[in-house]
Amino acid sequence: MSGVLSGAPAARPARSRLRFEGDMRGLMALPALLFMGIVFALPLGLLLAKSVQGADGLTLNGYARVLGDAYYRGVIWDSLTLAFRVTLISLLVGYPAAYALARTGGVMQVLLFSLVFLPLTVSIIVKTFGLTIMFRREGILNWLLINTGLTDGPIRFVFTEMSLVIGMVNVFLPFMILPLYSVIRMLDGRYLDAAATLGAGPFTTFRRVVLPLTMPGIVAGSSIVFAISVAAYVTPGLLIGERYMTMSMVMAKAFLNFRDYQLGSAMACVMLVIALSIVFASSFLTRSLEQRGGR
Amino acid sequence: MATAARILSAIILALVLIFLIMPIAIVIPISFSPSTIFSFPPTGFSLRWYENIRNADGILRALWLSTQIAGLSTAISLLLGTLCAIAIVRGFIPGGRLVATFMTSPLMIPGLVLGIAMLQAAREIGLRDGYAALLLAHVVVTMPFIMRTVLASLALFDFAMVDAARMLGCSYPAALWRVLVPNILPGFVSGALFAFIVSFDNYPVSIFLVDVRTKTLPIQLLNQLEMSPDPTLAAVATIMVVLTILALLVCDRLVGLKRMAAV
Amino acid sequence: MNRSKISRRSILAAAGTAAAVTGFPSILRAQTREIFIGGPASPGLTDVLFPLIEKKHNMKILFEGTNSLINLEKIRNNKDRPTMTVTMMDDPVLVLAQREKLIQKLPAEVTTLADLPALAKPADGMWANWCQPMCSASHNTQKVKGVASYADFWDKTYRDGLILISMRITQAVAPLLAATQLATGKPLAECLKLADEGFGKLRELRPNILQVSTNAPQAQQLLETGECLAYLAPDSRTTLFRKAAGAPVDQSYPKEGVIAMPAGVALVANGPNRDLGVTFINELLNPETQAMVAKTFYSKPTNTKTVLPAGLTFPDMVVLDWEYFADNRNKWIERFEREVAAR
Amino acid sequence: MTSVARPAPASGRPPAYLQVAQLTKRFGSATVLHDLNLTVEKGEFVSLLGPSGCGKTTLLRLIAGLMRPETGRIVIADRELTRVPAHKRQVGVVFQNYALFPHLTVAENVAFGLTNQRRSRDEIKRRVGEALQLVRMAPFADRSVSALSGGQQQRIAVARAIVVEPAILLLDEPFSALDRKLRETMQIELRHILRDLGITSIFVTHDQDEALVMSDRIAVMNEGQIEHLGTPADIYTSPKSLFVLEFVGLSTRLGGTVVSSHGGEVEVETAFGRMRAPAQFRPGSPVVVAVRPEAISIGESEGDGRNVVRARLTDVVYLGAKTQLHLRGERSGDLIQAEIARLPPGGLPSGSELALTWRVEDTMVFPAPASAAS
Repeated sequence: MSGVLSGAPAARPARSRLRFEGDMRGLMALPALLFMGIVFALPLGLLLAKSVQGADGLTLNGYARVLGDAYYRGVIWDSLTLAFRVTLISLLVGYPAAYALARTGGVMQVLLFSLVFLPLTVSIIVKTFGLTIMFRREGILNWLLINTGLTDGPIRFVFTEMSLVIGMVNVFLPFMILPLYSVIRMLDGRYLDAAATLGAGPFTTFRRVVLPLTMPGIVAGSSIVFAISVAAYVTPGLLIGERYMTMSMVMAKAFLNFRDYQLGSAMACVMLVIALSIVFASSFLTRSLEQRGGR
Repeated sequence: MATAARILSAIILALVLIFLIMPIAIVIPISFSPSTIFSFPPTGFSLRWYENIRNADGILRALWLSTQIAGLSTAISLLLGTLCAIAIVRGFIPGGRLVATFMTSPLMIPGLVLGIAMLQAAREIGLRDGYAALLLAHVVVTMPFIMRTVLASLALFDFAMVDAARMLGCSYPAALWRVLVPNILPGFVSGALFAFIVSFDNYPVSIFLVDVRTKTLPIQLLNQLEMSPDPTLAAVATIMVVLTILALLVCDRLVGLKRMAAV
Repeated sequence: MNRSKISRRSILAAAGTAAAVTGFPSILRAQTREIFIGGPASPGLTDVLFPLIEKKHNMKILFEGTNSLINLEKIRNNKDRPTMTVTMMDDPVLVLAQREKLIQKLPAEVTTLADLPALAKPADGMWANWCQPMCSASHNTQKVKGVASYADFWDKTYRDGLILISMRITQAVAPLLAATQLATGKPLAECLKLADEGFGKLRELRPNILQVSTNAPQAQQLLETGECLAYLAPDSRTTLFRKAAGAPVDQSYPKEGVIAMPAGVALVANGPNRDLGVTFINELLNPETQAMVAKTFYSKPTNTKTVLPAGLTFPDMVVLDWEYFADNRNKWIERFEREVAAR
Repeated sequence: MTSVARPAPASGRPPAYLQVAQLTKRFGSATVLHDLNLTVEKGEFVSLLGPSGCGKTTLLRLIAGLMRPETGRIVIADRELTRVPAHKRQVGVVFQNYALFPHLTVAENVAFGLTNQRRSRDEIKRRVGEALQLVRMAPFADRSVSALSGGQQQRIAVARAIVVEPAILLLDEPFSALDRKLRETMQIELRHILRDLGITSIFVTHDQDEALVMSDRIAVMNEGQIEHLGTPADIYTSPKSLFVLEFVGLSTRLGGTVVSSHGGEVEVETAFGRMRAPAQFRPGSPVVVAVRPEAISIGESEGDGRNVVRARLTDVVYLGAKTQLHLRGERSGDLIQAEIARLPPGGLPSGSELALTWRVEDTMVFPAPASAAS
């Protein structure tokens, strides 16, 4: 799962001379490209083209409305920082979890792996219902806090920014753990031994050996969690509603309530550009790290 | 210190698993609650919400439809995506990295935008069949997940094996089938599981494409919830969890979860 | 090893057979006596009302319960060849549908229209209101002992205790008008045209707002469990239905008044099976059905000849100019999001 | 295209077993093979030797059918293969990293080609057994291939390729993944097996020693062309070009200009003085004079028929069976390498001036490379 979003395989770039094998195998990509071109790119392109359609000819008015409005700039900023926070926490929590998961063996690993996988199969609606039940004033979280004496009275968790972030981490964490897990799994224990015999302390070993080697997994997991968090629509709607507006919610309003395709499409384009640049940046990052790491 | 780190990461893993499972685990007892509200902990035991499912028209049909759409769209993505991924990895086409990004880009589009775009395009070309429209859209939704796992698996695959099989008398397609497919099967399975789940749980794209005869499970569930906001939903969720565990067991039988976990 | 191989094979074989036997859903279906209706997903429709009409008129109702705006989007995209015969939506959305010529005027064959007051036949009978659910607020009976006035909600006892429905949803008119009433002191009935003056007061409600929700079931769940004290505002269709099911919730009747939600029914322009649609609407509006509607949907019937079932009463309700609402809604959504909902 | 002549058999001689004629292969704008011709006789072991990028692997893949040429033809045993897809060519290949199938056992790997030929179960079993016997891997039949060592994997790869009795066997640097010691044993073992079976083989390598040890004939390739096709001895003793000389074995090379030419002998003016060599060049031509280190003797008299240089000894490298001397010319600073069987009694002090001589017959002359000439 390394090089995930960056697409082209990181491990072994195809030898360029193979590119021109004088047969028709390039056609293998054709069905998928045609399909995605017609079913995905074309309809989306037509919709997004409306971002520059004005009453009379082409206009950048839609972008002016999105980027020129402090409120919408705030929404974009909020969406990005939310996705960033979710990604960062998922990484910080997911990395050690994936590490421990990869280091267990046998039946235990299969069991734990299934436990990471299971939540993915439960509808997001059900999960948010479960989360709100946990977060209630009389919920488990408050019960724990009060009984351990950390707080005197119940704290409000539901529909706070904190519960939004925690909830989104809950929903998207498996998308971080699984790519990390597959990369850490391939990590050869001998590297660690070698580092240890060279006198490196555990922290140095981690920073100089483990971290660079698992970087493809970090970038893959982070870029996918970031992409799906920033585009998420149902999840933040259920976790906090309109008190924390995201780009997706603005698009929903523009397309459904206002039928203002210029606004909605402009917002969608802004988001696509941001997401794509992050993906390209991460793919670039992986590549340069791999070249530096000599792998 | 190293041991400390190991213990710490094991503790974090345990906490993470509790955290991931908790919201689901809470919903399960509620499904057996006699109360009409989502009260936790439940105050008794009853199967009334399960009986309610049997009465709730359409949930089973929706479950079957979602299974079909998820299964078929995953299969189509798998076929098209794998062929495309091979062409990318082998450099049969120029601009492989760009093509790969294109194939994974539906991930970055909010489902709602995709849904509206596809609804309009479908009507534009006269496609009115809900089943077909859903299927096409779900192939788009599942494609990124297939692409990412298959590309990663192919990166670790030695294509000389395909050449070797050809030299031993297999045509190119036969060589792919007999050598490439068995060797990246774990990647296929985990990619397919991801894709299946993403399709199965898709709400924002489907909502624009479902019609009265073809309603997928998430749509039907939300519908059900709006028509009777009671723990029937919890009962359905519990059944889904049980079905998932069964599916995981089947996967274990088919390929072995251990191999699956390998990618 | 061997054993597992065998079982793998048998599972595959079983799966293959299952797929072959069940196959795809048959596309051929009886085309007669089927009518496709789009409308809100509301308790009582598919489980009580429709089976009755289906039985009486030997028809099959295919119902798609979804958000009005998504419903409208689909009607719009199917304009060239509509599949839907009847649509059930709130008046402000029907106003939009009418402007885009997506619905057609109810024909004279809908004889029961004669018994409806003019207010229940907007735009010269382009559509009809088949009932008027009450919209004010809904509260948790274990935490709140009745609501005397909308002003109560501004009290600090409701801190973090209110869920407001999103302005994108029609029922959000209730808190907006309540705020306007408190701000201007004018009767609720006059407040719609003054609603811009209500935003300041609505803003003051912010410390009490737990959430601005677009997901009604989730809000309902929080209200029922007491996490939230009051919910502004689901209408009586949901609240009283849930009350009857045993949930600790009740409709609030503040002294300022209760707003009549306009549940409309219309014929889709050029829809198929028009005569079935006419039969359906006629049936929906006739006094006997209306009595049943009143009981099932906890909503005031619109047919004046209806005899209310014993024990069922409805207060006088404020009827709004939904055309005006439709014209101003986008502006209010924008103001609501920026001034009230925003952190 | 139509003008491509059938590789005409020389009158009286039967056509060669493998004929590659006028083969050209381009990758985009880069031409990797230019109009290449090669013939191989039945049962021969021919090496394609050359630096990486010279086109040897491309030639192998063209013969295998894994690539298609722009022009030219490939004929094996009178069968025109140019348009035949890879899987119908009956060509066996041993790949660089063996490309064994990890999802199959050793025996299943070897049986792979036979099952494609729809052989009977008994026949497959018998032939797989024989092939494994041949490569001394019979006890490993049911092992997983990933559990094998590099040398064992290579044996399996060979068994898998030869069990189908291919018309020709292609080997793509099959020893590159093995360590030196194992490589040497495997080279000899493989050579024996192939010779016993009489399989015609083409072997790609960039290792000159490997090529010299194993081959009946060697084709030294450079920039998409075969510069010299000949027996190992031929290649070593009379390389056809400076490139072949440099690529195979050590040599001392001195630049110079032809001053006179008569009777099949030239005289060349170099920084070390005049030298004679058996060759024909126009006087004035810029040339390179070369000599193999083992042809050089030390301190012998400047008799007739010998070329002489004087140089100062800089290094003595003891290599066991022989000793290598590194010397530097007094005036020019050119480096000279010589090899002697044993050091003279008393040794050779570093810095001492020596007279080096070699026979005129051992002197080779090549046209100077274009860059040096200008």
